[in-house]
Amino acid sequence: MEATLTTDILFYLFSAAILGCGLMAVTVKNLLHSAIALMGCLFGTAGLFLLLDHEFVALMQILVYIGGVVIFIIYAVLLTTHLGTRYLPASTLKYISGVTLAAIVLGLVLHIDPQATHTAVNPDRTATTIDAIGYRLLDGSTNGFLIPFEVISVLLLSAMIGAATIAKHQKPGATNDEDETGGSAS
Amino acid sequence: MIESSWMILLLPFISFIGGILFLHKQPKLAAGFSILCNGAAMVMALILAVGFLSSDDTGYHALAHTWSYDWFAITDTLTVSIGALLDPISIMMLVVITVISTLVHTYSIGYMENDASAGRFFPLLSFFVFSMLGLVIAPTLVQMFVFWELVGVSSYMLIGFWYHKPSAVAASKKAFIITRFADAFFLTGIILMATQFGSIGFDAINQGATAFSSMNTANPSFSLEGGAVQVFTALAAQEGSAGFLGLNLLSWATILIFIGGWGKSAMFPLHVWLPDAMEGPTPVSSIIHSATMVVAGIYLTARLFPVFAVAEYTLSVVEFTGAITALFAAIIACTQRDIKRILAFSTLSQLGYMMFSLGVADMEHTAGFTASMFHVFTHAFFKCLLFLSAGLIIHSVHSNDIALMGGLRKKLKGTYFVTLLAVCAIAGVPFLFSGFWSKEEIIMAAWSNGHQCSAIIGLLVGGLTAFYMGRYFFLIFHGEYRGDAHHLEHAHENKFMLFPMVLLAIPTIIAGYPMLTGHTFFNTVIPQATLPTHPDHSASWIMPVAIAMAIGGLLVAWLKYGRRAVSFDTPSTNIVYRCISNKFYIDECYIFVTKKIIFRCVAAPMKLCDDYIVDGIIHSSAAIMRGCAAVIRHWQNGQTHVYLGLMIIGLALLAWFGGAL
Amino acid sequence: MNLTACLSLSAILFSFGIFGLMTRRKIIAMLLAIELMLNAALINCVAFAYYAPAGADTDVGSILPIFIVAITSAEMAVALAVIVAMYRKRKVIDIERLEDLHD
Amino acid sequence: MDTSTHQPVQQSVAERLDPHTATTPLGDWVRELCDAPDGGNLLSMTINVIIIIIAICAFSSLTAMVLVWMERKLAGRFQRRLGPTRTGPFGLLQTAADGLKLFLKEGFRPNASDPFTYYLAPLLPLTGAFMVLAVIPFGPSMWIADPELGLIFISAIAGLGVLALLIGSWGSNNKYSLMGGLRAGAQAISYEVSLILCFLLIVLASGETNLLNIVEGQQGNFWNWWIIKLPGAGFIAFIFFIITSTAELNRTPFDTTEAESELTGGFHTEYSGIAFSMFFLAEYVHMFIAAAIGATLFLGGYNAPFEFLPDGWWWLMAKSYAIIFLYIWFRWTFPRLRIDQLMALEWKFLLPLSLINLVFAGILIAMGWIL
Repeated sequence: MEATLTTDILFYLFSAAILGCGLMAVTVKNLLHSAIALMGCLFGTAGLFLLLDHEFVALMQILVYIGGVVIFIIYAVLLTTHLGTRYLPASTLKYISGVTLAAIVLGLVLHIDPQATHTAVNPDRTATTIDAIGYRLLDGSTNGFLIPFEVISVLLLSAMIGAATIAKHQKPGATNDEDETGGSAS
Repeated sequence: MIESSWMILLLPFISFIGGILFLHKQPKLAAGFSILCNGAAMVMALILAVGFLSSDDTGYHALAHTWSYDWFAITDTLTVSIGALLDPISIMMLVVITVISTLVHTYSIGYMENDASAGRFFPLLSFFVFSMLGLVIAPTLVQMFVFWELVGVSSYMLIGFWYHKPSAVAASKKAFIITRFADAFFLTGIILMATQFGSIGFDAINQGATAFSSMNTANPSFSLEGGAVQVFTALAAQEGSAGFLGLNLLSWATILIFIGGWGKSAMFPLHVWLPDAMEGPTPVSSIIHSATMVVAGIYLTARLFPVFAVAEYTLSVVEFTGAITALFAAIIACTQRDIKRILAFSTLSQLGYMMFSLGVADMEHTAGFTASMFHVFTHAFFKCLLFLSAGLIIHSVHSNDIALMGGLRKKLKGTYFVTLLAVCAIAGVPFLFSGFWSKEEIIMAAWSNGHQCSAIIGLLVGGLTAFYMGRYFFLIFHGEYRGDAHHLEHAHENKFMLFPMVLLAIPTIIAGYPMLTGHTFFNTVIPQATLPTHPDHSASWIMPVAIAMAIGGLLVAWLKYGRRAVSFDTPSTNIVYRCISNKFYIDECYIFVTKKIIFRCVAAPMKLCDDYIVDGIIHSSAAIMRGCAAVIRHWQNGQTHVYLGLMIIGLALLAWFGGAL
Repeated sequence: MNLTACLSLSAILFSFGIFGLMTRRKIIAMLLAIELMLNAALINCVAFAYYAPAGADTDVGSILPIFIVAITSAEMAVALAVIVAMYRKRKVIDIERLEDLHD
Repeated sequence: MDTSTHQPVQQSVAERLDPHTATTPLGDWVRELCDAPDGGNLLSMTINVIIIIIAICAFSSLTAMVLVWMERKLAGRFQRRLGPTRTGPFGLLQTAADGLKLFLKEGFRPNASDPFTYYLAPLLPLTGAFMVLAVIPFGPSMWIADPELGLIFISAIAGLGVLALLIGSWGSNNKYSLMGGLRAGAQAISYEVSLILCFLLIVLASGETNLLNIVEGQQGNFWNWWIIKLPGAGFIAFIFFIITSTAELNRTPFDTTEAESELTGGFHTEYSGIAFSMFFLAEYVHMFIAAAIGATLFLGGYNAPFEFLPDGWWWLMAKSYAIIFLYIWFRWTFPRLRIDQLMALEWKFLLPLSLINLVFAGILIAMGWIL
């Protein structure tokens, strides 16, 4: 996409959304609110990806991150908290150390970032099509990503099975633990 | 068949693995499985032997077949390989081991009937068979050493099979330590052999040595190749060199190797472990400590015979050791009361026979070598039979002490009969029994090769053997029963135990006949060596004397123990008798040397050094580490936050020192 | 809009993530902060692909995020399952009160 | 492998539909106004956006009204009664009256609820609905956006619908709401898998993710529609699509989310007035969207059943309403499933069969066995 006034405005809008929501996500006390803020942040990122001509990644972001991960998080929030939950504030020491560390990282990265060359958009660039992605993923040669793709598939399957096993509600007869009442809906 | 000879090795190993992993809870299945595997191995070994017999080749080298597979290389020329060397003596040993192992496994069903840990017994027994077979077919010194040690381990495990008995544990440790002590010399000898003569393969060593000896004596008409050339060259270089302490390196190497066999075959004074090893189950004693494992030392000497023969003094050491042991053990055996110890000492004595028989041979007169192997063959069967019958007797009267037996011939008729055969065989009763022929050969060989002293010792020991075996036999089976009558009532012969004994009685008798008839079996299987040899007929007086000694020994035994009731109530006060019955106090000497001298004067200062210097260094370094850790440990407190913080600080430091900032 | 702006954006987002990880006590909130950091990484990935010089393999800019997203979702699924299981057992999702887990 | 009989639609929509020739009066007017032929101009974009927003709002409201009326009428017919008759001819104005009533009602929020989530939740479903409506091709030149990855876009946005239920149910601070929300979450996440597998089958068959291209690929007579063109597999996928979309819509027999008899209304128990009407509206818009997607993917979209008939948005409407009729029919004839039965249906029946069907379709396509 050509860098025009429109894209600049959109970029700053999205940036503001990302950073604002991001900040909310880490500062708001209520867990569900921060999850919603995270969702906003991810939506902003998806918009940014669209601006950067990565349609597929943007949709991936919405489909998996928002539609999957954030919903997982919200689900976990729903299962583990309720409106009356008291949120203990972090200690001042933690706040100070958090700010310091964040500043260190920011300083480090911002110090290194300007050293990136090739900051101009290649005039011949073409957006990556979904076909190209598909072919690259299924390409078994050294240029392709077949093995990582397969490994990821196995990883996802095993993670799914593992998650289901861990979260499975143990049958009352099969457990010697104390009585469990939470999370009846899974 | 040659190429599949590894199957013979594999079958007992399968039996071991399968038994130990899957069947240790089902003793009956384990027994069946073991017998199946060992029986199959026996069949294969017999097929192999028949194939050998029917082949047209004759003579020692023509029959040696080797296949091997490279394991690892030490230098460019010195490669350690594993494989099989099949020649007459290894085939003979294969047959002996597999036949005896199958029969002993069968016997053990009866013997271990009421033992809760029988499921562990059969796999371990199969493991021993595996190790022994591997030892026998080893084509190199290294493979032989590996299996040598495995044999030692399995012997250790089986002696200590009833590990809840302190005496069994002590005996197994004793056997293990003494044989390891000897094996240290063996390993040194192997290393010396490998470095000095550039070869560890029996083929190469023996060919080189044979060529060398024939060069010295007769026409050197050997064409050598490979490692044998190296050995030959090295031997030639050693010729006449002063060496170390008056012995050249070849003698050192061979004597060191021989010490390995010395320990394993329990030659005096390293014999002390063998009588104690009788703490193990009797089938173990019969297969390991009489028929097979203890002849490993003999086998090793026979294996390397050409090079031993070339080496100065080595065969003299062999002969001397063997003769002393034969006499020494026979004297002790006359006074023992433990049924298994008598047999153990008789084993020692017979091993001494085999050893000195090897010692009296040389490359020109190999009759002693042949006789020794012949005795290995015959002895295996009748000694195994004796042990099995002893096991049955112990099983029946619940005692090891012959003082508590007597008159058992009425109760244990089958045992009585087969034991009689075996006693006749070992005592050298003429013409009918195998032991007579092989012993005859040994004495004949010694005399005819000019070793008159050994021959006379052999004759003397023959008489002693007849005497103590007669004593053994009469005290057990004749006279009146002296033990607890309660046990006698329940005494019976288990058919699983009797059956292998009956089978063993057959070779006890016929194993010696082929020699008499000049059958090709012995011409082929017992190596006739490289040069033709005949016993010196001038020594024809030996046979009548030997017969007289045997009959006389038995007669004396009959007069003293068989004819009238014997009383064991009052211990003898005769100082010589006490000295002998206490085995010349050799064990006590050992204990004195180790406990009083080595422990106090060497080990105690070493312990002080260990405690204060070595441990001190370790402890102080640990203390320093602990001090450092006390500081750092708080950083690893399981808090994600702390980890993250440390990670970022580390990253920043890395960037700082890496010059990114 | 240029590369530096994108990278700065992602850097700031990343530092937010670190801040969140440091100050939050609830495990879920910490996971959330990790999500932010991963998101910053994705932005970097895509931005570099967009501003890549001629001849660069820009497909990777689309493929790498796929892998990141997939691994993240797998990780999240397991992590949240663990959290739910833990909550059932101990009724606590506060990391400071779960310190005894390392014993 | 013979692929010659099946080629993905090579000719792109942009070639067939030149934006300069295929125009609408409205678009012409806007372009004239802004004096810019493309959408790059900020003013033109703004006007476009405003027009689109108005159009979508109007369309959704109208659709919802029609559907509510239709549902009530059909429900009456299924139950052998008349349904609304009083307000307007055939009761047509009944929905409008109901809507008015809802708008005028007092907005009521429980005291212990969380205002942020409570008020955010009703806004989300309609947002999603509008976003999806934007990419549905109503006619050859009648669409708002035509993204290359339209189908993925739809699946991505469709997955978000459940967010509103989860947030709203938690924000209401009511146990029935929370139970409803959790059930809705589990149900939506589960059935989305099969739904996307149905989509994937169409992607596999047509080689396209662009909705317009998918529709164009089904031109010609009705046997070119994927439901028939892919023998067997297409029809099975369509049935699966109907089932899973019913579940995604939380309609009976999959309405465990609301389940009046168990949860007194599920996630929207605590909602009233305009907030409730937003949920209500979104539900019916979603129903239309689901039907429209089904029609687009399986029934040829705006294509006429026979070549000699003119294509146009009316065909899409007709097909969509046919599917909507199916949804309503299901609602008033099937009993509700229990939540465990519902989960079992998805994980033990639909998902494996969808996968098998996908493989089956793949074989059909690879062998060229399509009509």
